Amino acid sequence: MKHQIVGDVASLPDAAFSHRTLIWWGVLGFILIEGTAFVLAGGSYFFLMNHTTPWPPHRVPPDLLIASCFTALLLLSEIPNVWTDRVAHAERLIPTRIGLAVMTLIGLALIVLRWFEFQHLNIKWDENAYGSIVWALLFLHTVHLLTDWVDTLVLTVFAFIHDLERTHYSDVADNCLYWHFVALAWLPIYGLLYWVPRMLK
Amino acid sequence: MNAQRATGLRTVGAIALTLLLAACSGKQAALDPAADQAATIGSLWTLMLYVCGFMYLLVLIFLGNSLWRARHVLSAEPVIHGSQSTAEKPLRMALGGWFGLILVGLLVLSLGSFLIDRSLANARVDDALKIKITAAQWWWKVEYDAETADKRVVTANELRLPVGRPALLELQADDVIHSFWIPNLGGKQDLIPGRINSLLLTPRREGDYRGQCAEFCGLQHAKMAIDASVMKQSDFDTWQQQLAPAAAPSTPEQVRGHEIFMSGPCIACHQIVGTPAAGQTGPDLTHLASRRTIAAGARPYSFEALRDWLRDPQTIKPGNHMPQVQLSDSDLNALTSYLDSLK
Amino acid sequence: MSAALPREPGSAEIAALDAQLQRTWGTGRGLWERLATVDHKIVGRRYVITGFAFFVLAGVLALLMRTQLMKADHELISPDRYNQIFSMHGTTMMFLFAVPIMEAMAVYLVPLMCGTRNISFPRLNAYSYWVYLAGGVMVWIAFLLNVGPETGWFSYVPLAGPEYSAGKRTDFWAQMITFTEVAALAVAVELVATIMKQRAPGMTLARMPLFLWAMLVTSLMVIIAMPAVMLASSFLISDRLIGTHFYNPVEGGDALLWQHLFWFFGHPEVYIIFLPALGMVSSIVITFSRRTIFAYTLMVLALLATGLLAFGLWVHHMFATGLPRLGSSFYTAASMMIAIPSGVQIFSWIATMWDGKPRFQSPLLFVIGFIVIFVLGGLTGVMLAAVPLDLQVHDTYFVVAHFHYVLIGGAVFPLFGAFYYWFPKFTGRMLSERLGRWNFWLFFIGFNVAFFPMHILGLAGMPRRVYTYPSGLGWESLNLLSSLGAFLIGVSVVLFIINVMRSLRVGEPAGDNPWDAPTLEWAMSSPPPPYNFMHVPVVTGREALWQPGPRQVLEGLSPSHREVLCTTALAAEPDIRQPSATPSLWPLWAALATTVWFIGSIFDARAVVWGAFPLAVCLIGWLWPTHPEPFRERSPA
Amino acid sequence: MCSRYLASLLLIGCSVLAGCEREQRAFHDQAPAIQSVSPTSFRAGGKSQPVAKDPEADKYERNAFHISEGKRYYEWYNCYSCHAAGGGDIGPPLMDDRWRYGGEIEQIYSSIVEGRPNGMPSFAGRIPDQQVWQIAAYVRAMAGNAAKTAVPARGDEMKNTKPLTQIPHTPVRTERPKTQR
Repeated sequence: MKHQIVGDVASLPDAAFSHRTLIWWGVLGFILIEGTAFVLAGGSYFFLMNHTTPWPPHRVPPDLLIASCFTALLLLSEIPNVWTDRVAHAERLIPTRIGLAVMTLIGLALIVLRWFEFQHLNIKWDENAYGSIVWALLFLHTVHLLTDWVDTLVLTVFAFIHDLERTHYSDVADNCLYWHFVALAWLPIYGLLYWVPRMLK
Repeated sequence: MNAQRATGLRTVGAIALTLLLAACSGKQAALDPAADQAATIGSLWTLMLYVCGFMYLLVLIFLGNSLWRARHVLSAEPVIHGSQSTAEKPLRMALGGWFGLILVGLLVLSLGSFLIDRSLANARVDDALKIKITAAQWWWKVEYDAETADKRVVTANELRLPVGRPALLELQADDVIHSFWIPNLGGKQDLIPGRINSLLLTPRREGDYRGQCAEFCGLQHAKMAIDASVMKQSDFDTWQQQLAPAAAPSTPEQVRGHEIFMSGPCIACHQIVGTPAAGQTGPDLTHLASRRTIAAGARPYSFEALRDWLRDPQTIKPGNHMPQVQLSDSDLNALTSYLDSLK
Repeated sequence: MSAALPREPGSAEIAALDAQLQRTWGTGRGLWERLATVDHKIVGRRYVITGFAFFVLAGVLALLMRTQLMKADHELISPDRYNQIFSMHGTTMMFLFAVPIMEAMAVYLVPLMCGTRNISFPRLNAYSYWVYLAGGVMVWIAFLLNVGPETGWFSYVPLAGPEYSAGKRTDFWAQMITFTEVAALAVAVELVATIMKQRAPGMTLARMPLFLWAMLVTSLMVIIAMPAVMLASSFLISDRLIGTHFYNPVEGGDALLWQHLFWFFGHPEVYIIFLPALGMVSSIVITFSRRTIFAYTLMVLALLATGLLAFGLWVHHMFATGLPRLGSSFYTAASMMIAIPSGVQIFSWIATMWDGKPRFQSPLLFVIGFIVIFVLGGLTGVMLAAVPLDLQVHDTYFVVAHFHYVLIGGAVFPLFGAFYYWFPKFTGRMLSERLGRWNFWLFFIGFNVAFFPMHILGLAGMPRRVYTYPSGLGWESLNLLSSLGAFLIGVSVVLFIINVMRSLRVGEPAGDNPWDAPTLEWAMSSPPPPYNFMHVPVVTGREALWQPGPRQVLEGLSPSHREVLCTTALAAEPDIRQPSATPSLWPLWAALATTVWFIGSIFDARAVVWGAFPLAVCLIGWLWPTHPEPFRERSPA
Repeated sequence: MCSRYLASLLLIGCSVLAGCEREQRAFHDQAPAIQSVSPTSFRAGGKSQPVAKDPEADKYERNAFHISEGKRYYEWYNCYSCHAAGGGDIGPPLMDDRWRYGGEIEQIYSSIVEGRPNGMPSFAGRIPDQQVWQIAAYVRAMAGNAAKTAVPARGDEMKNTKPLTQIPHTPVRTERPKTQR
């Protein structure tokens, strides 16, 4: 069979942002997977809740203060996150470095807060099914917090020791996308763990 | 030659018929209904069989036809657009028809299923006989509820029902999930720890039937059967009344067996009403000898089978919770004859 | 690159380009290079062979079970061992054979069909294989050492809970789930990205081969369904290991939560196995009928509808649990509705053959066998969807017959057809047609002899998962017949293995496109060169290779660095060039770290924390951003 | 690489091999016949004479199936009524590491079979031998002394104690007689 060369792709760019790149689709895939896991874990929470009155069985919902601080900080972190995303798209080295560093620090603060949040759930995982599902939801979210924080940390280190190319800026933008997911996924879990028991009272 | 072939054919036919009949008769067969519930489901089965059989036939005819057509077609240039083919249009119309047929078929079937389900759910339960069935690894505890205490009967691995009277079974499990199923009487229902399910059976034909656990429940899931008997109301009443205390041992051999039972580990788990034996974790033995089988259907009841069982339960039903108790042969015989007297 | 376009490349130019691309994309023969390879064809081949090995192992277990059930009160296998055997049979077939081998075929074929040089995330792909291998080997070693799963492939709690499943048996099962699901999810993400972004220019959505559509829908289903079983098995293992109470009824847990989560995955799972097979069937039917598929658009819609409906009917596995009956009727309707897209597809295949010019070679034989068997299985499926009837036949041999008709008929027959069809492409040699016919007829007859009687057995009251049965219930002769059929299947599979072994050595050379098939994987030599396509193919119609005129291609991808072309998601217009990952040992190390992590956590819950550190190190090593300099320098072609 | 791969496989293999015995389901009575340890050889106050370990008895406390069966029989034979779920009630607690009559499995076996002063009845002839061994193995497990890998994390009954794996592991063997004469 004869081949006929009808065009040349060499002039196409070799890096781009968002949905034009493969990585973005990969990140999207994993967001979808983890989002499904969150939805199902939330469903399990309601399923177990239907079997037990009162809810929580020992009538003491988790403490609000630290979790609310955590939520507020997480929401505020969206400001530097959006900004980092923007400067990464503009491929500006110094602001990107600053943005990454700020995000790393905020992530660290959130992890510390999360540590205390676990201490203020007022229940242990092995006390009853309520305790189990509460710990499971918080644990699940913590895993995402940690993985994204490690990713941010690696990118930050890399950004400070190398010049960045467009493909790296694209990585930074994808990391910002994932952070959106971590933040967004938290809100329903926050509602579920902290407000649903209070509303049932 | 011809005669031979005819005989061969007849044999094959006979075998096929036996095989098919296996499903349609027997004491554990879904298509040999002895109760309203099984009969209703049986009629749904018939409807399904006809509708689905017809659809299957259509597919086979179409497939066969397409293969038959292909006999004399020679390889040629491939068809890359459907519009190149003159058959495209009639095929589209046929597809439309097929689509419609499937829709109608499914509508008929789901409607049939829905109506039958409703009729099963709405059956009359007011004067029903109430029976509580508790499943455990690997036997069934059966308790008849009644207004008066003397009519409250506890038994194991057997279910006796008066013909014509609905029986409402309350189903529970203590350990893992089991499923109660007597095919001749009706569909199955799971017994789930932490939940109570119910099942209504309205037996219409006297006879002996057999049921079996239908949800995998561990080592001896295979040997967890229950014997069901549908009997005349009068027979049922007699049975229910004669149940209260166990027969007292009459021969010296039986008396010795009674002593062995009461002084050994047996009483920790088993109950014999009217004696000090009041264990609750194993099956009630008050009328053990009147049952058709032992060890939840593991063996048909007989003196010898019972003795084998007592000698070594772990060979007959490995993993079950009846321990092996070391007894001399004469003690074993005495114990067996005592238990054999519990009619 | 001064020559005016369009032009035809000269043979000297082709030879030079081939040499250079071989250097860039080739995998050396050394051990380390083999372990580090990220070539989707090599990984895919390993995946297929491993999956097939698990198929054979699980088949041996099936023969053991059939030997035990050959006669009443047979005491060949103890109940404890039998329970492990049937649990391993189901677990291996579902988690280690069916899903992985379908994804494996896709790992090999999808990039070729898309017209690209490698899968979207080659290292993730390699990692996925190693993790899958580790999970499968782990559970089989456990089984051989008497620590095999004992509570069925469905592991219902409380039977699988800490109280009733002593020891580590169920823990191994639960971690095997985690292994295989990690692998399956990784492949699903790769496939979605490959199909969305790496299709050849011109391969718009409307020109995608049905196999690609099937894999796209399947991958999306994997992404939605598999998290459910991972969540369920994580709950289970934490109940068993750290004392949580998700499934403990006395502390507010619920045994039915397991069933809901499991079947939310378990039912789509069947379609995850089945949809790729539909794609294979479509490919074979088109090629061997020499006709484009009848009603392409409807076929695509049917795939999408099946994928959607599959998530709406998990409850029909739970009719006997005593759920509200009116709700159940909804699931009856939903379950029956899935017959509509299946019916449309069956019609379209037969119509394509009816109007085409079919050649009856082994692949098509298996497809015809598929139609005959699968339709019967589908119809018994409609019966099972009806609540009242289901209450009679649920958990009996009727169901065993039903799902073997659906899964062997619906997935294994197409898979064998696919082996015969694509074997020439994988190896460059044809399989023997004569042995192929023997293989088919023995399988077809053996299958029906083995499984048709089970319908009757189920109606005659024989429940599933029993290690023995008493005589006198009329089950003996049918069981004997069924066992004989099972051995016939065994013989047929042995014939297939002989056929493969023979062909690998003395098979007839296949050439590029022995079947004159229309899809892009047949455009290069067989077996394909490491770089797949010398130039980027341009697709001008649905049946790419059947289009008249010379094949159009694009040049300009780097010959000296691994580079693939990304096109736009819908219209498939050339968009950007993307680097493709180079070989690396990090995926292997990461998989080993994952293995230590998962197995460690079976024995000590603290491993969940410390086990994550080695994995994190491996992942950082793997994903450390590469310096982009190399692929910016363009070497003149 | 090859050797490292082999080594890790070997390691996994060995650890699972050890699990083999732990997973055996022995249904038939293989109860070890031990020399009965007479109650007079004990003095109240937790000090026990060292017991010759019986390898057959040892198998019971390593075996997951026996421990899980023991848990079942612990309930069925109503050990609960005095010892509760191990925390102790009328009878002494079984989850701590203080033993009046010795904490080795052979000693627990003897205590069940022979009975002990102040209320512990003799179960000789009341509980079949193998089940006594299984119960003894479970009692060992409650105190965190059986192989941890063989013990379930929790039971499905009402919980009034911490799950077994949460209890710090203090082997009884550290308790040795202070003086030897």
